[in-house]
Amino acid sequence: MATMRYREALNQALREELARDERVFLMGEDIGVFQGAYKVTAGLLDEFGERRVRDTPISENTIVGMGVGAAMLGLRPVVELMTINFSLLAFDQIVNHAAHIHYMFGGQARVPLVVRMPQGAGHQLGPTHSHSWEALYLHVPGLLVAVPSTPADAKGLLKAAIRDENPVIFIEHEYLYGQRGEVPDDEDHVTPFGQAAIRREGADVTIVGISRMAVTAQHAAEQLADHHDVDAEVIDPRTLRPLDLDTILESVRKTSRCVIVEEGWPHGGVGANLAALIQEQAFDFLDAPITRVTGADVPMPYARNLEQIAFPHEPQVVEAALATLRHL
Amino acid sequence: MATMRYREALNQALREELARDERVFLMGEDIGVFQGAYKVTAGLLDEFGERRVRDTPISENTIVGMGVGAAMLGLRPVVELMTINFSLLAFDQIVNHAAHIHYMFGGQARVPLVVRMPQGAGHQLGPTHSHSWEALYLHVPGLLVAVPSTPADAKGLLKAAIRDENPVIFIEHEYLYGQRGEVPDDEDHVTPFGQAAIRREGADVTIVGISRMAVTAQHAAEQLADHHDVDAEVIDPRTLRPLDLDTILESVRKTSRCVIVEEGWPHGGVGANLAALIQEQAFDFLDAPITRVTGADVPMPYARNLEQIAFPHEPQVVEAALATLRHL
Amino acid sequence: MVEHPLPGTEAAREWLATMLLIRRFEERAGEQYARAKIGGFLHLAIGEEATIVGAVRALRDTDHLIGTYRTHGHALARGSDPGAVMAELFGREDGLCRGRGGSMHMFDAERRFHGGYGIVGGNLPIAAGMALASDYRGDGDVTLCQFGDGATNQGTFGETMNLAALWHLPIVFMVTNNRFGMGTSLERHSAVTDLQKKGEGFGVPGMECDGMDVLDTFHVTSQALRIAREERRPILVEALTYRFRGHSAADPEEYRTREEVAEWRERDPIATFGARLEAEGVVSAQERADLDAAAVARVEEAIAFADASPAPDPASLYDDVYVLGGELRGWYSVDERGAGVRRGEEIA
Amino acid sequence: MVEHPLPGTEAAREWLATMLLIRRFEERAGEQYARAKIGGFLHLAIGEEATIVGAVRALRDTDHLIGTYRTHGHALARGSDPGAVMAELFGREDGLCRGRGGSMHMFDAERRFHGGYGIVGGNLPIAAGMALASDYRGDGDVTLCQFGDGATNQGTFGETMNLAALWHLPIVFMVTNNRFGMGTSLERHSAVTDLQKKGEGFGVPGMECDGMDVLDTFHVTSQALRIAREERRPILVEALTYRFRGHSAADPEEYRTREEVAEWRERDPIATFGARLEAEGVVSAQERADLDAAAVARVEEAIAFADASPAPDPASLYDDVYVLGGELRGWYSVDERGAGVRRGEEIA
Ligand SMILES: Cc1ncc(C[n+]2csc(CCOP(=O)(O)OP(=O)(O)O)c2C)c(N)n1
Ligand SMILES: Cc1ncc(C[n+]2csc(CCOP(=O)(O)OP(=O)(O)O)c2C)c(N)n1
Ligand SMILES: [Mg+2]
Ligand SMILES: [Mg+2]
Repeated sequence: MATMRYREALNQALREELARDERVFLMGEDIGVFQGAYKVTAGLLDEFGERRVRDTPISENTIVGMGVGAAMLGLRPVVELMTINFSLLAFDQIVNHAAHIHYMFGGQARVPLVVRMPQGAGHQLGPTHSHSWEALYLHVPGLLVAVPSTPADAKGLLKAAIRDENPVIFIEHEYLYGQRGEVPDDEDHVTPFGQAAIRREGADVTIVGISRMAVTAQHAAEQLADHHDVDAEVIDPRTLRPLDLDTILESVRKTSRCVIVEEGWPHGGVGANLAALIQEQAFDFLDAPITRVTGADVPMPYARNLEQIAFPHEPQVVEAALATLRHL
Repeated sequence: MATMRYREALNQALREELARDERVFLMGEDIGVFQGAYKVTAGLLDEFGERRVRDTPISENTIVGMGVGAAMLGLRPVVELMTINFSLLAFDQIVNHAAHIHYMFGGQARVPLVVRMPQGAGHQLGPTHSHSWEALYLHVPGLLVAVPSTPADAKGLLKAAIRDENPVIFIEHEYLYGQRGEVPDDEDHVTPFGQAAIRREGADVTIVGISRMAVTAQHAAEQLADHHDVDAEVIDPRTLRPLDLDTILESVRKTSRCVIVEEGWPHGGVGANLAALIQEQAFDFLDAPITRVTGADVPMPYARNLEQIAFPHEPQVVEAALATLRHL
Repeated sequence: MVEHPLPGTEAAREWLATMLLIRRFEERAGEQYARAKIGGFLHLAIGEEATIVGAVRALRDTDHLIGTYRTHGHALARGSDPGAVMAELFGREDGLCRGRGGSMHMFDAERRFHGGYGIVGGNLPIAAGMALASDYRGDGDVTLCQFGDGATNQGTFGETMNLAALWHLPIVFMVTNNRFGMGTSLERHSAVTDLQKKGEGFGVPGMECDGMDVLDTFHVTSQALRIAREERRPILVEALTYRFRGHSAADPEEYRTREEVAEWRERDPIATFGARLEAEGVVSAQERADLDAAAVARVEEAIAFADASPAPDPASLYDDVYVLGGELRGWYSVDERGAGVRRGEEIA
Repeated sequence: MVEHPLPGTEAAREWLATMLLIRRFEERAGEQYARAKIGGFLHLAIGEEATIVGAVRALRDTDHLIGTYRTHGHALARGSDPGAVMAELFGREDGLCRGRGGSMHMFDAERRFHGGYGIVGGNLPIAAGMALASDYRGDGDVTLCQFGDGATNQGTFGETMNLAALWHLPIVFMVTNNRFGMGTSLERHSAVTDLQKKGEGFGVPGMECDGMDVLDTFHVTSQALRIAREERRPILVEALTYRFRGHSAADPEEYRTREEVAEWRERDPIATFGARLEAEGVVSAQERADLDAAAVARVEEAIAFADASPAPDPASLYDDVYVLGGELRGWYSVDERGAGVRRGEEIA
């Protein structure tokens, strides 16, 4: 085990997979000479050269589409988009092409492509740079969707993504880049998709946190324990496709109460999806409505004070958990 | 009242609004000389000329973006995209621009733009032409989203959309184009957004149908009445933003059971969103889990037999309603 | 217009035979569509056979080919089994894509024909990625990316041209200029109508060929392929051609005159090439007729094959949504149409 | 390079004053950013003032201007109140956009400065739509659309060029070629580096100007505007310039050498224009110093104004998500952060 930042864990995963598999290469805007907008690819151009680490023009749709084509011929492209906000420009290639080619062509073609990109608010980047859009991607059959919240998962899931035969939407988080955590040294530290992590065991209420909100949920759970005598179980699904619903259901069957925390918009968000699934599968176990704590239903404003109230923090999660416990 | 097809009702709405308001104009691929891929704009080029009815190149992102710009300067563009599948190419202009400009610029600019497009399966158009994606759009604050299921609503909601000051995603349905219904003659037949229609009153179970599935839900309700002695209430929300949740909640509080029917994918679909909202707001009234009947979680296949089982028909709705009634 | 010398006798006959096969195949497909044995859209390339065969024959076997939703002919020219192509149109299990893709989404991995794309302009970036893979591996293969005049207005066109030129990718772009994007004429959709020039601003020089002449198309494409392969300079080849039928099977064609169509039909690429072969003594009149008869027979076989092929098994609906490996966990796909929820991998 | 005659004295002084205002404003903004009074990204255009002022002064008042995330200078040149621009950077209620947009999303409707866009290439289609609106109304206004060298690689570039040319829109595209898209040099991102040529394939001819020379920029832009206005031919103007600072405030600039930056700084557009005005007797040395002092003072005022402006009211979070009319029904926006659900219109 070594302690490192989330950014470094990602960098290590990329380095190891580049070294391990000649078919792996990176493409993206400013990932080479500039070392990446968030420095995730630092040092890789020097180490692996221009053939493996490719700076691209600003052409999101085509960069992703080239990843699709290269993947179809057996390479393993890892495309970085500077933020998830810009991925909308590549939405056609991601959904109509990457996700559907394997099916559409009767299984003849495979698209082992990884599209990496960060999301998240909190740095005052305003309405074109701050959104959390995992819900747009989990909607789409054919895609795998990862939302790692710790350095260990960042590394393990990225390695799993690169080794997977399917197109993977790999959603990082700008706030998390600087966070530290323990990461196994193992060169084959691969975290399988579809396996939720129970971050804290508890008996009173289940809190599911998505992406950065898994961290917020953990802090909230500590506050619930410290100040409210509430023993919360915290689950981080880690991947949204495949989804480890079993682990969530098992927890909810135990606690009978559930709060889902996400940074994205409420309408049609991850929380809505999970709430629907949970009430379908564990209806008779629920003692209170499943509650969602989500980002505000607004484009993310620039002003610091507005931005801060536009995404969830611990107090809202604590309040939601207490409210769900008050329901009789 | 006149009886006409959904397609004709839309055509009438466009014609009336073009005649009524000089600021209204149409843009889209093959809407002029070709009269529209689905003939919705038939005759309009002849009547209003090239200035008002504009054939465009195949450039979805730019066509929508031009609509945004023209709307910002006070015109009222109605952009047709040939199908919702191609709207992914314009997703950046729709979400990052049309939806957010009013907010982002502190209210200084308005984007009274309508983007019209059909969706839906059943014509064997395969995996790039058959999807139902209202869920992608309802997620986005700043957009209004309409999903008319009758000729009267097609006309009334389209007129409302054109007169509205906000960007509207107006989702038509390929199957519905040929369906007939009564349409009020009134030149000011405007159906307000945010007002659900109760298509059938009933006491036993609430069935919410989205877009074409509102029609399927009605047929299923008739079968439930005829063959199963079940009295279903059928609700067509008509718009997903704004959403008339009150009408749905009122119904669910009465029936205590709810089935949501949609053609799109299950994960993160409209049904998930409604299920989450309903269980939050009417938890104590529910006697059974809210059930969803959705399209299959696959890219839409071409083969007729596969396609037919990949989206809901009456039997699945009937079965779901009966299952929800069996829950004790 | 240059008059090119004929290729060897065998090649000349094979080219004629392939054009005939495509023509007869598409004519019969049109009939099957009218009888509702084919669903969806059916985009025929009747009139464009010289563009297809001239370009495809310029490829070597290991080169990669990628096209649009109008590619029955490309699949056939590349050697796909006509039965499998027809079965795909019929939506059958033995179709090229097991009936999942249909007319717009043909694909034959074995023959390096990589589709078949329903999104106008969607195949350009993918083609560039394939060329990148060839470059990456240094295998010397070139990708030929075919698309229509209308596609040159998509954003992917400029983006892909720039990347192809910037990275010296081994790729040839072929714009099949049939003068219309659906019902919109070239003049109404493109400010620059000399389409070979549209890549110049992005560093991709153009060449033009007579897409009604299989020889000229072959020649120009061969040259372009050589430049792409040896000099690593992508080229945009414009093939001037015309589709004799409507955009898709249901098209009243109000956007053009009968006279215009008739004029182009005068230049039927199969008739003119056949006549030249006959004039130069490469085939006799009887042999021409025989080749045609063989094409007709091959198509009849294809229809019989497609007719005999079963519809896909409903239980296979969830096949190939994902490549499912050994250690599966969680829900990849969910079948929630019924009241119960089933797991994707239980079905797959 | 042409040496253009000076404009009238008043204009010359005003141009110098405006360039100075932009320079001093941005320098101070950089300092405020370092002190965390400004958040997010801060993209300074220091070095590009001549491109900005030369182009903006060529516009008439009713013309439309639209730019990127690097447009403090454009707003100031267009006449926006420096206090309001600074307040926007500070995220305050009196900011140009009430603090919602920040540095990347400036907007001043009254002055027909239509933003301020954070998506590279996103403003091109919008600009064309504005030009279409002018054409539709026949009001004779032209839209000037400014973007960077990096944006020429976006799909919207080709799409918009084609539409502008095809529809004869009254629009001038100005590519501010500062030789880098973030940390990627022109040669590494664009196959064609003579950017004025990139529109030709789509029917938009190019012109070039020395973006370090306010006169040349003014001249060329004026010509382009005239052509767009009178002849209805869109033009792509390439302004050759350089940004002296990093891409945004936090940029180690490892992608270029100090020497290169120093060379370009020799050509500082403000120093050279000031020197010429002084040499030609339009301003005295003292007057130059006074203009600069006035700019500094104006910026101090702006900071004081911004400092005094309140942060937005938290209750205004949901303002302007929608234009809410009279007869509201249903839920437009939902505030579900807390356990309760509130209605958008209750808040708005
Ligand atoms: C992105 C997208 N937009 C629109 C369409 C609908 N469409 C299908 S074919 C076509 C015309 C294409 O014309 P062209 O590129 O010239 O090819 P051709 O059909 O002539 O072979 C259009 C608009 C589509 N399939 N994809
Ligand atoms: C669609 C999109 N992709 C990427 C970015 C990130 N980004 C911001 S500025 C920039 C470079 C743009 O360069 P250029 O167009 O030359 O303008 P300049 O910054 O030099 O003024 C990039 C890549 C973005 N904002 N939008
Ligand atoms: Mg064409
Ligand atoms: Mg630049």
